[in-house]
Amino acid sequence: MKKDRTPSLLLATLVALLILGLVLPEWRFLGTLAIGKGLTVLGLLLLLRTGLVSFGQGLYYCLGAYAAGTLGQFWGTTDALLLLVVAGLAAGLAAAILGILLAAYRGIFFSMLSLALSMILYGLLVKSAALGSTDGFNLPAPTLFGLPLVSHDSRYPLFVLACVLGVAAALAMHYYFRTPLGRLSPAIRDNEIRVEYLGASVRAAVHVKYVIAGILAGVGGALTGMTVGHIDPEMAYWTTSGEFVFVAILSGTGSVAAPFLGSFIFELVRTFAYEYSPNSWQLALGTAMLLIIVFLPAGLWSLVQRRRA
Amino acid sequence: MSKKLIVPVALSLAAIAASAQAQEAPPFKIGVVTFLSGAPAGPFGVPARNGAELVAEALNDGAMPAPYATKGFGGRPIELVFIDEAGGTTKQVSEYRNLVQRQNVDAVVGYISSGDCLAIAPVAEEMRKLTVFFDCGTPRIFEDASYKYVFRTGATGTMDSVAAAMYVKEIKPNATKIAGINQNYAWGHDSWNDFEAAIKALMPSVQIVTSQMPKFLAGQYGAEISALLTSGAEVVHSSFWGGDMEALVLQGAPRGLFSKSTVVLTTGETALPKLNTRVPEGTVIGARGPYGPFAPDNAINQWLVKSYEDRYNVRPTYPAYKMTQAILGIKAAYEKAQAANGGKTPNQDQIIASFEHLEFEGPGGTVRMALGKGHQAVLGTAYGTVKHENGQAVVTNVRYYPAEKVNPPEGVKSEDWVKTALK
Amino acid sequence: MSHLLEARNLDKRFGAVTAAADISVTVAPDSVIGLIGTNGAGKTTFVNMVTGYLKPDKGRIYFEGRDITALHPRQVTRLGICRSFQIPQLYNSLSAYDNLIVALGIVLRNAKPAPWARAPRLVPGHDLPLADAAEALLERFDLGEFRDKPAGVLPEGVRKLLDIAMALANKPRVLLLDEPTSGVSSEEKFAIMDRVMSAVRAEGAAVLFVEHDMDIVARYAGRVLAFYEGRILADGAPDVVLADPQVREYVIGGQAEPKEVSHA
Amino acid sequence: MSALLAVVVDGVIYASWLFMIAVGLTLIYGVMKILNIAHGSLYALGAYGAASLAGYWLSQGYAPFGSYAALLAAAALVGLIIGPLIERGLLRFMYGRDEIILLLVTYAVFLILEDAIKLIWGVDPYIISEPYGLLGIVEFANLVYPTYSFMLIVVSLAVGVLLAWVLHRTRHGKLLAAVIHDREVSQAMGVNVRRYYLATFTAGAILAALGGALTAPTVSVVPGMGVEVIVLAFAVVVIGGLGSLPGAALGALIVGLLRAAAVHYAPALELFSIYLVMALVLAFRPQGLFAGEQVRTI
Repeated sequence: MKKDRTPSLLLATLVALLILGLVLPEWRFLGTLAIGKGLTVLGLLLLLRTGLVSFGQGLYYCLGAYAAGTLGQFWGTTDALLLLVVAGLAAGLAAAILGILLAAYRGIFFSMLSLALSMILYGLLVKSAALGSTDGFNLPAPTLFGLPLVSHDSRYPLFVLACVLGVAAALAMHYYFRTPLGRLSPAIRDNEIRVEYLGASVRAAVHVKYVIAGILAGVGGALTGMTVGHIDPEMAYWTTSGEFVFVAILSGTGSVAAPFLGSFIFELVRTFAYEYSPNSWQLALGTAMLLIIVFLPAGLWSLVQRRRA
Repeated sequence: MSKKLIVPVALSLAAIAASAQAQEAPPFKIGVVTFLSGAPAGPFGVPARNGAELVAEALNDGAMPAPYATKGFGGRPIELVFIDEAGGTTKQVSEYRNLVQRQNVDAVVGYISSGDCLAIAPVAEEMRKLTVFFDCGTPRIFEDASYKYVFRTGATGTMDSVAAAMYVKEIKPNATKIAGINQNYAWGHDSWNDFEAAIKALMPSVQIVTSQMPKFLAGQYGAEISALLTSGAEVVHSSFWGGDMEALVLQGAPRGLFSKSTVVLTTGETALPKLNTRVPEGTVIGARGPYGPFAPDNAINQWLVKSYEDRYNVRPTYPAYKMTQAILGIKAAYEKAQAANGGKTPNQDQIIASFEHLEFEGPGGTVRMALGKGHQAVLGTAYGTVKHENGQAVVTNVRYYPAEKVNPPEGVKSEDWVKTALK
Repeated sequence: MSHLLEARNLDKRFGAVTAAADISVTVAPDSVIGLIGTNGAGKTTFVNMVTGYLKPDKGRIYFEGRDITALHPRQVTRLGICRSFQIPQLYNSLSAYDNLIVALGIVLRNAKPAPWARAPRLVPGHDLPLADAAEALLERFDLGEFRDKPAGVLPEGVRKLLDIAMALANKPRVLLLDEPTSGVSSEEKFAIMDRVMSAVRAEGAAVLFVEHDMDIVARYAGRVLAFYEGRILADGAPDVVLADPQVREYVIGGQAEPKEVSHA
Repeated sequence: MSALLAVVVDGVIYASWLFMIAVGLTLIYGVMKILNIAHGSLYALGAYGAASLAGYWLSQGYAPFGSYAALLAAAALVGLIIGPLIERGLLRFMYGRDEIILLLVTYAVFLILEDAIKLIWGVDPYIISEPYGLLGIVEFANLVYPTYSFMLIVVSLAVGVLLAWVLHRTRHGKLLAAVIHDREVSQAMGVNVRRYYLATFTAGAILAALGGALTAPTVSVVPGMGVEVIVLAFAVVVIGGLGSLPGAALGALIVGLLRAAAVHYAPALELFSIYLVMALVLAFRPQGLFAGEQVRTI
C-alpha cells in the first residue's frame, strides 16, 4: 500500500504558516478567520463525504460562539482553550440531541430540516434582549494560561493557536477517515443497504458524524468569535450556513486541507471583491460557484491533485 | 462658554496656517463606511454617502460657510474611501482592518448598524485609529465601556424615544391606550423599551394595549394592522425605517390606522421626500435629531439643503445631516488641535485630545461632546406633525427639546435615567 | 433437535400477490441448497425474510434455536447470516480493494476489540491487518487485476464476485446467494460458482443459492427447493426434484421466459 | 369574537399571499425535483418589473386601471425572459445530477440575481401604491380592508384551480404526470421531456414573478425583499409536502392562520412560529402533510 504523505505535509504546512504569520502580520487576522470558518467547513466535508449537505451548520457555529461568548462576557472567562472546549461541548451536545432526529433524513430533507433548526435558534437569539438581540455582544480579548493572545502590537499568539488547532483538526479528521467508522462515510453515500447488510447501523454512523461536524462548527464559531471580538445571531442565519456550503463546494472533498484553503481563498476573494465592486461581489461569488460546479465538480482541490498526478 | 470662544479663534489661526501649508500638504484620508447595498442603503446609506461627498468637496474647495470656510482640514485636502457596510459584523471588522492596515486611512467615519458599532469600537482601540460613528443609536457603546479612539457625533436612540414620548404627552395629554409596532431586532426592541418606559414615566395612567414585533423586512403587516386597530390604541409608536416603514404607511393608511390613532414614526422624516402626501395628515414624525425639516435656519443647513438639492435633486434626509456633522466635527477637532500645536500638523493624539468635550456647529445646530467622557455627542431634537399643503407634505406643530431634557447626564445609564429621572 | 437455520410456516403477501405461503425449511450446517422457481415464485422473498429485510406476516425464523424473526438485517448479519444480491450492492465510487476494506472494517468493529485496538494507531500502516485480509479475499476470488478499479466500472461477472466476497468478509455461518450467476455469460457461470464454492467450503458455511440455470443447480446443489407461487413444490436431492413432473411442468417449464430482466 | 374573525380574515389574506409565492416553488420541485432557491429573486424581479412598468404606465397618465394589466404584464415578461434563460442556459446541463447539486446551482443563481437587481434598479425604494387603493375598501368584522387584499385571495384561488385543472384534466397534464413518474420511460415513449421541463420552469418563474408583481403595490420595493420570501416559501411547501399542489395550499393556510393568531394573541411568538411548524412537520412527517412515503427495494 502507498505511503501516507498527508501527515508530514500537514505538519510542514503548519511550520510554513507560522513563519508566514511572523513575516506578514497584516494577514494574521484573515488567516485566523479562515481557520475558524475552515473548521466548520471541515465538519461539512465529513457530512458531504457521507452524502449529506447541511444547510444549518450555522446553528452549531453560532451556538459555539455564544457558549464561549456568554462564558467570557458574564463569567469573565478569557482562557481560549477553556472557551474552545466549552464551545465544542455545547455544540456537540446540541448536535447529539438534534441528531437523534436528523440522522433519519437524507438529501433535501436533511438540508431543509437542518436549515429550519438553525433558523429557530436565530429566532430565539433575536428574541433574547439579555444577549443583545441582533446587535450581539463583544467578547473580551482571549488569553492562554493568563498570557494575552491579542494586543495592539500583535495578534500572533492567537494566530498560532488557530493554526495549531486547524492542523490538529485536519490530522485528526485524516486519521478518522482511515478508521472503520470513518470509512463508512463513502460507503453510506454509495449504498446504505450494503452497509446494513454488512452489520453496521447507518443511522448510528450518520449520527456520530453529525455530532463530529457539530463539534467542529462549535469550535470554529468560538474561534471566529474570539478573532472578531464580537458575535451576533447572524451566525445562525441560513445565508451563513449557505456560505459554508459554498466554501465546501469550492474547496471540494478531496483533502482534509481543502476546507482551510477554500475558506482562505473565499475570504480573500470577498475582501477584494468588496473593495473593488461593492455592488457586484455576490454576482462574482455566484458565477465562481457555477463555474466550479460545472468545470471542477471535485472542487479547487482537484487542481492540486492534478498537479501531484 | 470659554470653549465657545476657542473654536472660532482656533479656526482663524488654522486658516493662516492652512494657507501657508496648503500646497504641499498630504491629504487626510477618511474611510467612510455606510450601506451601499441591502435594505438600509436607500433610506440611510446613500444619503449619508452623498452627504460625505458633498462636504468633502466643499471643504476642499473652501466653499463651506463659516466657521468651516478654510480649505480641507487645516489646509490638508480630504480624501474619501467608501466601504459597503452590508455583510454582517464579521465582515465589517475585517473591512475595518483593511482600511487601517492596507489603505492606511487617517480616520474612519461611519456605521449605521448598532451591531457594527459595538463590534468596531474595541477593534478601533486595538488598532489605535480615530473612529467616528455618525448614526448608530445604541447607548450601550459608551455606557458599557469607555474608549479613547472612538467618538459618536450623533445622539443615542434613547433621545428619539424619550422626545417622542414627550411629544405624545403634549399633543395627546389624555391618551390612555398606547400601542407599538417595531421590528423584531435590537433597534426595534430598544426603541420600544425606551418609549414604553418613558411614556409610562410621563403619563402614569397609560396602558400598553399591544406591542407588535414583526420580522425585519416582513413586508406584510395586514394582521399587525388589524391587531392595532382592534386594540383601540390612541397612539401607535413605531421605529420602523426604510421599506418596512413605507410598507406600514401604504398598508395602514387605507385601513384607517393613521386616522383612528396617532401614529408616531421616529424615523419618519427619511420617508417624507419619497412618500410625500402618501404619509397621512396627523402622522407624527421625527428625524432622530434636529435635522431636515427640524434643522435650525443656520448657514450650514442652508448650504447643505441647497447644494444637496442642486446635485441630487431631492431634499437631504437626516443621514446626510449626520454625516456632514461627523466630518465637520473632525474638522473642528483637527483645526483646534492644529492651532494648539502652533499651526503645525497635529498628531492623532492631539486631534483626539481636542475632540474630547468639543463643542462645534453642525447643520443641526450646536453639537456638544458631553457624554462618554467627552466622546458621545448630545443634541436637542424635535418632533412634528405631518400636514398636507397644496400637494406637499409639510411638518407643522413642531416642538423642540433641548439636549439636557432628552439625554441622561454623564455617568447615568439611559435606561435607568428614563425610568427614574422622567417622573 | 436443533438446526443451524429453521423457517417455520412463513406467510408473506403483497396486496393480492402471495409471495410466501406456509414456507417451512430447515438448514443443516455445511449443506448446499439450490432454490429454483420462476420469477415471483417467492425465492428472493424467502431470502429477504431470512435476512430480516422483510418481516413475515406469519411464522417464525430461528437461527441456532434463537428466534431472529424480528431482527434487523444488520443484527442478522452480525449473527453470521450473510447474503449477496441479484443486483450487486457495491460501493461504486470505491475501488474493489476499498469495498472489501469497508466490509472488513465493519466486521472488525462488530468484533468489539479493546478500545486501544479500535482507536486508529498513529503509526503509518496501522490498518495492515485489514489490508492483509482484503488482499487475501481478492486473491481467493482472483480479483487482483481489478484491485484499484472503482467498483462502478467493473464487468458484471466481477461485480457478482466482489458482492459475494463482501458477504464472505463476515465469516458467515449461513450464506444466501441471490442469483449469483445471473447476467453472466454461461461460460463464466461455472468459473464463478467454482470460486464461490471453494471459498465457501474454506469458511465452512451453509449455502443457499437462488439459481435459474438447472445445470448449475445439478452441479453444485446437494439439495433443491422448488418454489411455485410462494409455496415449496418440492424439497430433496437434485436428481429427485429436477425429475419431479410437477417441477418440470411449473418450474423448469417456466424457465422458457428470459430471466435477466427480473427485478427483486 | 370580532378578534377571532379578524384572525381568520388576516390569516386567509396572508395565506393567499403565501400560496402565491410558494406554488411556483412546489410546481418546479414536483416536476423537476429542483428546490429553486432563486425563487425569491424571481419574486423580487417581478416586484421591480411591476414597479417599473406600472410606474411608467401611471407616469404617462394612462387610465389608472390599466396599471393592473401592467402588473400582470410585468410578471409574464419577467417569467418568460428569466425562466427560459435559467432553464435552457443552465439547469438543463445539470439534469441527472444530485438534487443537492441542483440546490447549490440555484443558490448560485440567487446570488447572481440579487446583485443583478441591484445593478439594474439601484438601492432606492420603488413605490407604486396606486393599484392598492384603486379598488376602494371593504368593511369587514368592523375592520377596514382594502378590496385589493380580497382580490389577492381571488387571484391565488384562480391560480390554484387553473393549475389543478391543467395538471389533472388536460392531456398535457397527464403527459406531465408521466414525466414526473418516470422521466426515462416517458422519454422513450416519445414524450418531449425537454419541452415539459422548460414549460414547467417558466410557469414556476411566472408564478414567482406574479407573486412579486401583485405584492409590489402594497409595499415599497427594496433590495433584499426576496431573501425573506425564500425561507418563507420553503417552510410552506415543506409543511405541505414538496411538490404537492394541495400541500402548498394547506401549508399556506396553516402558516397564515397560525401567524395571524400569533399576532393577535401572542405577538412574542410570531417570529419563529413558522419555523417551529416546519421543524415539527419535518420531524414527524418528513414527506410533508400531502406527499406519500417513498419505498426502497433491493
